[in-house]
Amino acid sequence: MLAIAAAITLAVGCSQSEPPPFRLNMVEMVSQETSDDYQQEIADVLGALFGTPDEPVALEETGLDANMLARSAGPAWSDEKGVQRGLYRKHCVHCHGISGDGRGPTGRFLNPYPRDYRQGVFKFKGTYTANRPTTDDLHAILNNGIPGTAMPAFSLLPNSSVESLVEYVKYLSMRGQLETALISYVYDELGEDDDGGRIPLDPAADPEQREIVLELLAEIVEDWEAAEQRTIAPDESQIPSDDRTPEEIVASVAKGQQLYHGKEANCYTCHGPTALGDGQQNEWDEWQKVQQKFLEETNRLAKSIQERASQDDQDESSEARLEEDKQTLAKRQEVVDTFYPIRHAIPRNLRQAFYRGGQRRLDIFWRISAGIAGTPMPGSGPASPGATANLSDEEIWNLVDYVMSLPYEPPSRSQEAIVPNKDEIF
Amino acid sequence: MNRFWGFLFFLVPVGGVATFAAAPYFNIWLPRDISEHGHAIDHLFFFILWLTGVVFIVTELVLFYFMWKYDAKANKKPAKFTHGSHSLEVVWTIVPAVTLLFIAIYQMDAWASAKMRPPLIPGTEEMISPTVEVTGRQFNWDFRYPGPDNELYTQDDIFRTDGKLYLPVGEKVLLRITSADVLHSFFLPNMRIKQDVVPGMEQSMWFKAKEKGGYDIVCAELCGWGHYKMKGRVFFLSRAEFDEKLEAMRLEQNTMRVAALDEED
Amino acid sequence: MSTNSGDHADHTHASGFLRTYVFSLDHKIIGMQFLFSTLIWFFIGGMLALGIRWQLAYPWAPMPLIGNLLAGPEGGQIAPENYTMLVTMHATVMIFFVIIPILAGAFGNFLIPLMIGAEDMAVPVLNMLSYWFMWPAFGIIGLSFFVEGGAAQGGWTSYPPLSVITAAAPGSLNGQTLWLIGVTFVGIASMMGSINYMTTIIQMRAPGMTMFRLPMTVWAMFITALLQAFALPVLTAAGFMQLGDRMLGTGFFLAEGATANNSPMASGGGQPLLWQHLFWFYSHPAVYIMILPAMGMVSDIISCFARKPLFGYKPMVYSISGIAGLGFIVWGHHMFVSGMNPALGMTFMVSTMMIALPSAIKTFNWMGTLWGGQIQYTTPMLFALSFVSMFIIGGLSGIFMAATPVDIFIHDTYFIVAHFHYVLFSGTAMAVFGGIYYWYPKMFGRMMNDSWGKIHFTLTFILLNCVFYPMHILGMTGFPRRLADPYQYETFQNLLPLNQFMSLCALLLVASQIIFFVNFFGSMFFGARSGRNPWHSNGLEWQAPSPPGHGNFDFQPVIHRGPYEYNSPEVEGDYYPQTQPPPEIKE
Amino acid sequence: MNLVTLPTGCCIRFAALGLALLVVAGCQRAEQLGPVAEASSAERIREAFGATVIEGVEEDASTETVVAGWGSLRGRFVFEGQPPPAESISITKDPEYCGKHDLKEETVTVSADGGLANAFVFLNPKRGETVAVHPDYDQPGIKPIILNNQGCRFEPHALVVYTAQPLEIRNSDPGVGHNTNGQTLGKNAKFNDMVSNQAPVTKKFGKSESQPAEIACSIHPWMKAYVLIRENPYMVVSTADGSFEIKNMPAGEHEFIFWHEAVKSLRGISVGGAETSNKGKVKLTIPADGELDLGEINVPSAALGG
Repeated sequence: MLAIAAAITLAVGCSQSEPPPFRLNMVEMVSQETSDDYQQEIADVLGALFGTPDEPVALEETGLDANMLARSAGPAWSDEKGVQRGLYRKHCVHCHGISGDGRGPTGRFLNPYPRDYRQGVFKFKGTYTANRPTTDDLHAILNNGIPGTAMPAFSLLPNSSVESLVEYVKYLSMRGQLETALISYVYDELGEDDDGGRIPLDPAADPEQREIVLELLAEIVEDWEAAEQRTIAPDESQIPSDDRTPEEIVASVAKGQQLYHGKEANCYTCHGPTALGDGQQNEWDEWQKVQQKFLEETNRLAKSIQERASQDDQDESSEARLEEDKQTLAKRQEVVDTFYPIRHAIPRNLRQAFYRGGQRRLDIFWRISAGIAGTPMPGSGPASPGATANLSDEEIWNLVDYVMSLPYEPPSRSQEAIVPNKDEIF
Repeated sequence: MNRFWGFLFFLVPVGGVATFAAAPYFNIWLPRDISEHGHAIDHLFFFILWLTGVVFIVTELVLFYFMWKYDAKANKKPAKFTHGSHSLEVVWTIVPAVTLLFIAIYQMDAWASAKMRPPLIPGTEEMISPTVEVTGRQFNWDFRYPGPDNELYTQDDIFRTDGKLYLPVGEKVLLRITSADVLHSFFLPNMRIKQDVVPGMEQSMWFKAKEKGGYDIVCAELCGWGHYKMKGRVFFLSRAEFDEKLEAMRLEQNTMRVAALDEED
Repeated sequence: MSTNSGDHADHTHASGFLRTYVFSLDHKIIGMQFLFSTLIWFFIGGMLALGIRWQLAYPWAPMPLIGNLLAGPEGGQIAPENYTMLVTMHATVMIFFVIIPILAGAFGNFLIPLMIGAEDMAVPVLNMLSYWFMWPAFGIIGLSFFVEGGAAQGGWTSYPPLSVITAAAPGSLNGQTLWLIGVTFVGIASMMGSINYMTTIIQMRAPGMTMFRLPMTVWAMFITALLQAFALPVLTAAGFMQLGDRMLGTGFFLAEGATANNSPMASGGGQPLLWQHLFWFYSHPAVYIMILPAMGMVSDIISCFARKPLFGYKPMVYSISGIAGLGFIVWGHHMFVSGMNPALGMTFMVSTMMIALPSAIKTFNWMGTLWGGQIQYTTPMLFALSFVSMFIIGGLSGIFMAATPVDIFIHDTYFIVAHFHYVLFSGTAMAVFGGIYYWYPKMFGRMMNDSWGKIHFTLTFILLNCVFYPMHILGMTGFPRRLADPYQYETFQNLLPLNQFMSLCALLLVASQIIFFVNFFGSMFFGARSGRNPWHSNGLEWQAPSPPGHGNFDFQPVIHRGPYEYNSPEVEGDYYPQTQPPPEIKE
Repeated sequence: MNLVTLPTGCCIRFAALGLALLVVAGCQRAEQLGPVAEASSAERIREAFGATVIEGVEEDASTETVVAGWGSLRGRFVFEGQPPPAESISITKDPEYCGKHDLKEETVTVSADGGLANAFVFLNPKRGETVAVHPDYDQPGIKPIILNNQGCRFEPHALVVYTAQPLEIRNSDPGVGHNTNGQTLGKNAKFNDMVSNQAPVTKKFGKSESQPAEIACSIHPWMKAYVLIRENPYMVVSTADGSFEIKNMPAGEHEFIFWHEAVKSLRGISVGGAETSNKGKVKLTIPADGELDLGEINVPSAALGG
């Protein structure tokens, strides 16, 4: 009878699990003091423009392919008219999370953490720092995985599936970007009107808001479309020829070594004189930096609240403000509690034979030329077409030669890597 | 109810045999063997399968017969009062002992050739140089080809992380296998070959494929949450195609022009 | 019954409720405490198994039952790390919290003194501790589900480096530490038990109870105790070494520079295979710890209900001892493809083939016992017979694994899963059911309902074969174990329907155990009262009152013969209790 | 009989407990911050969007406003209370060079007579509304704003960039590598460039940032600068003595934002009689051909989170 009772309770209690919703970007929301009403309204607008994890919407403004999204979205293994759906929830969701915020159940235990798509910033791409990745860039990541991380290769999936997933990643990025844009739009231009009333974010009612929202969206989409033309093409004239004599190569490597330790390229400051990645290590990448700043501000607020509370000479205005701040603090604390341990960005150990962003010489060139978006790694090439460059293509190719020779010069085989953020890994 | 139990137990040999008889028709059977040594293993498998199968059927039938015959409800003969038979004990100790010993010895050659006789350079005592180094990591199989100089751990090595392994068909290949983090197990069902990879241990495995085509690479040792993600595929190509592929991969790794990307896949 | 306990309660004074029933020194109470605890864990373990079957039948579909505990926040899918947790904890719970304690703890405790005519265990306090040392283990393992990262996920074998490098798997973060501590407690508990059993069996036999008049159950318990006493220290030591590697930065099981998930590199200097050797040096004997007592109990039941002496009593004893001896030199057959020197593989193959022999002998002897008997199909008998029938399958499938070249292919596939489930569930668990039905009257003075018992048996017998038998052919396809989503591989995609069928049967199998639970608890209150000896069995325990009071016997038992003299020509009537004096002595 | 009651009882209790555990754990919903889109309202909004057609991003040219005249805005920030002591920074990189210039924490910089430096004041026109720009600002060949890596700090610490002006990033620390990391930019293109002594990097921006963005140097993590990029020139950073002046603004009522890096928007400080909103906003009227002098603007330490 015991077991029967149990079975019934369980069955009734939890058999119906409603489809998972998109999570909001609470860090942005709270740091931009978005009120609960606005949060709800933003959620609704996003719901209108992008739908839900189960029924994604592909507005033609976004230029996303509805069928591809349909294939990626939805519950895993769900099948609609003979078409496999739910690819994302079958292959990706455990780490990258339902909203693409890198907060899937497994994500917290990975080092590095899974990518948060919502800023539209991706590290390994062939375009300039400020640009989005091209479809091919994302495709390449899915095909080759990211060695040195928990990201496996998906090259064995049918090409169509990989394409659908790429499309879905873009979809999640755009959604996240629009969310951020809406938040700052609300902060900058809505809020109380002159006589203290609240201006709701309701595009349905207000054609002007519709206009604006579509503009924000259009800017985001434009970036993504522009990226396809922003791939960095090395200068033909300076590309080393394929049939170089060993002497030439050695010379180039030597040049690269000089640059590596020199003040122009400055590689050694972070990757260390030994190239084991043991140089500058107390910076954060942008994803962690946002949280780090949020954390610091929260602590500062807490501190000042303490101090002010301790003072007894309080006029009612400062009293009121203290109360206000206390509520803000409570909100911020809630968000802080959801953080994973914040980790420093660790420069790559260059003496391992594999490279996270791809094994091709071109990949290394891109990393050095454009830097790695979202990380402390600066670009040494032009920051945009025709802009001034810190290093010439030729110099960058020398660096490429040097970097690719590093794993094979002693003491590389004993890949004695220093991991400084010991205390940060769990 | 009478003698129902005997018949219930009769279902065991019937069902057991039926399952194995039916399985091939649902294509639930040993995967197609494309390796040179595989048939030896399959042969041994089926040898044991038949042997144990016979023992299984006989014993289960005997059990059924006894249960049916000596059912107290039906069998009015008083029970025999016996403490056993020495000669019988001797028989059913010696016979299985000999059989088992025979099986053991019968296996040894196949085992030795699979695990103890690496392909050697003719006339020497040293192994042939490895065709590829396989590295298991959480959660992917990474492959490293020696490149033109046919020597691993030099700068012209070709490093692939896309989980696709290319090997020449019809010749003995030597794989150096290792792990970057935890235990994995490099398992090629169609090659009848499996070897755990242990971090810090240099291990090799070798085989010869008889047929071209693509086959699964499976990880057969629990390696963490993503164990199931460690899917790879091995493609056996003719020597010519293989060299071509190697060259293509080398060129891709040396890509320096964006234009070159468009030709790729 | 506490009335007649007065004159015998010389070493266990029935003083107060707590003293009598909770911190009791009475081996029967302790035995039943073991029984109840293990039955609860049996239920939990079954739930975990259902979780596994769910994922295998409907990969990534929202998990309805155990739900978000195992399923991530993303729509109730079982997160992959939680699948490995399910696999690990199902095995851990079933092995360390169910099978080992229910055999040695529950039946060993309850039966040994009764069967050898002792008033209690040699060291009752130690006996009580052996139970209460299980509780820290219960608590810790239960807790480990709720720590950050969840319970252990390294498989019940918890191979390093996965289990040692804390960053390697979520479960290695905290769960693994708790797992090791928990298992250590289990080890201490069974160590206490085994010492007690050996002492008791050697020292406290009733007059006339020579070693070769002991029932097979007692022999099995004796050998089991020996195995535990010799094997456990190794596991405990290994466990502490792994704890050291995890917490103190030692490097027994880590190669130099070992790292995973970009964790700091280990100073290393150790060898992951060392753990496997140490672990299996315990765990292979442990496999016999998990089956020998069952064999013993089955021998008793079969002989009783075939109304016929056990065929080849001494060969049985010798073969058990043989298993005990050989059991220590076959551990390597778990490591054929582990990277261990292949030459070792050969020797281990031979010794492994040889250890199949004693099991064969026992099977044949059980057959011989049935031959020409008067078989009564009571529920315990049916379970005992099914043990024989299923053990044949489990034993034979073992030969495949023992053959090294074949093992290359089927190692770590579902073939091995089929094998040990046939030995442990279809084997041991069925014997345990049989044992419960058989000795229940002795435990509670009431009979369990026989027709419900038979329904329970029929369902279990059919369903378990539907669940476990197909695993053999799954194994033949190379279907690997512990894979959260095997259907990623095209090769295995056609196995989905079969797996769904198996999962369905697994669900029904678990459900049909409800009948047993109801019958078990219901009969305590509503079962027909049983006399001292409802089965007309010879065993000494059946001469004691049911349930026996403190000190067990209300007379001083004197033993005249072995326990299997059924249908002896010396007496009319088909049984001949061990205590009944021979006729000539009577006049 | 009672031999069995207890074990039975406790057994049932254990089982119940175990089940309760499962049920509780099983049914717990994953807790989640923030609201979830409501299907109905989402649907409503989507239909509304279906009705509109998008006109791309180009600003619809708004009607040219006739300027009633030009006025200016001046004032001085005064820090009220005990200014925090300027803590010196621990040099983790290039100590041999950076160590020489004993570097101080610059978040709250107060002059001897209490002037608060590095506070931003800028005009915040409504979306779409274009502000008339006084000819003085748009002379051809307008010279670039300099952001200099000097003595392991950014010089200046806070600056304003009118989109008509290029921003030139220099590195005048001989033999010290600096990179300039502008990845917190919102509307404009993020950048992160190596800056060597020889080759200054020049940036041109097109859009208004809604508030000053932080510029960092990854190599020397203590290095911070705050740059405000706007499409109109009416913005200023208070000087070392806390004073500021914006010249040649179109007369009339405008919305201004008061901002300081310590707390972002300066809320609840009284400016020319009015009080800044919690977004640091206040409306001020610029007199034609005159100036609006806000006098001393008191910034209590509390307003700077002190």
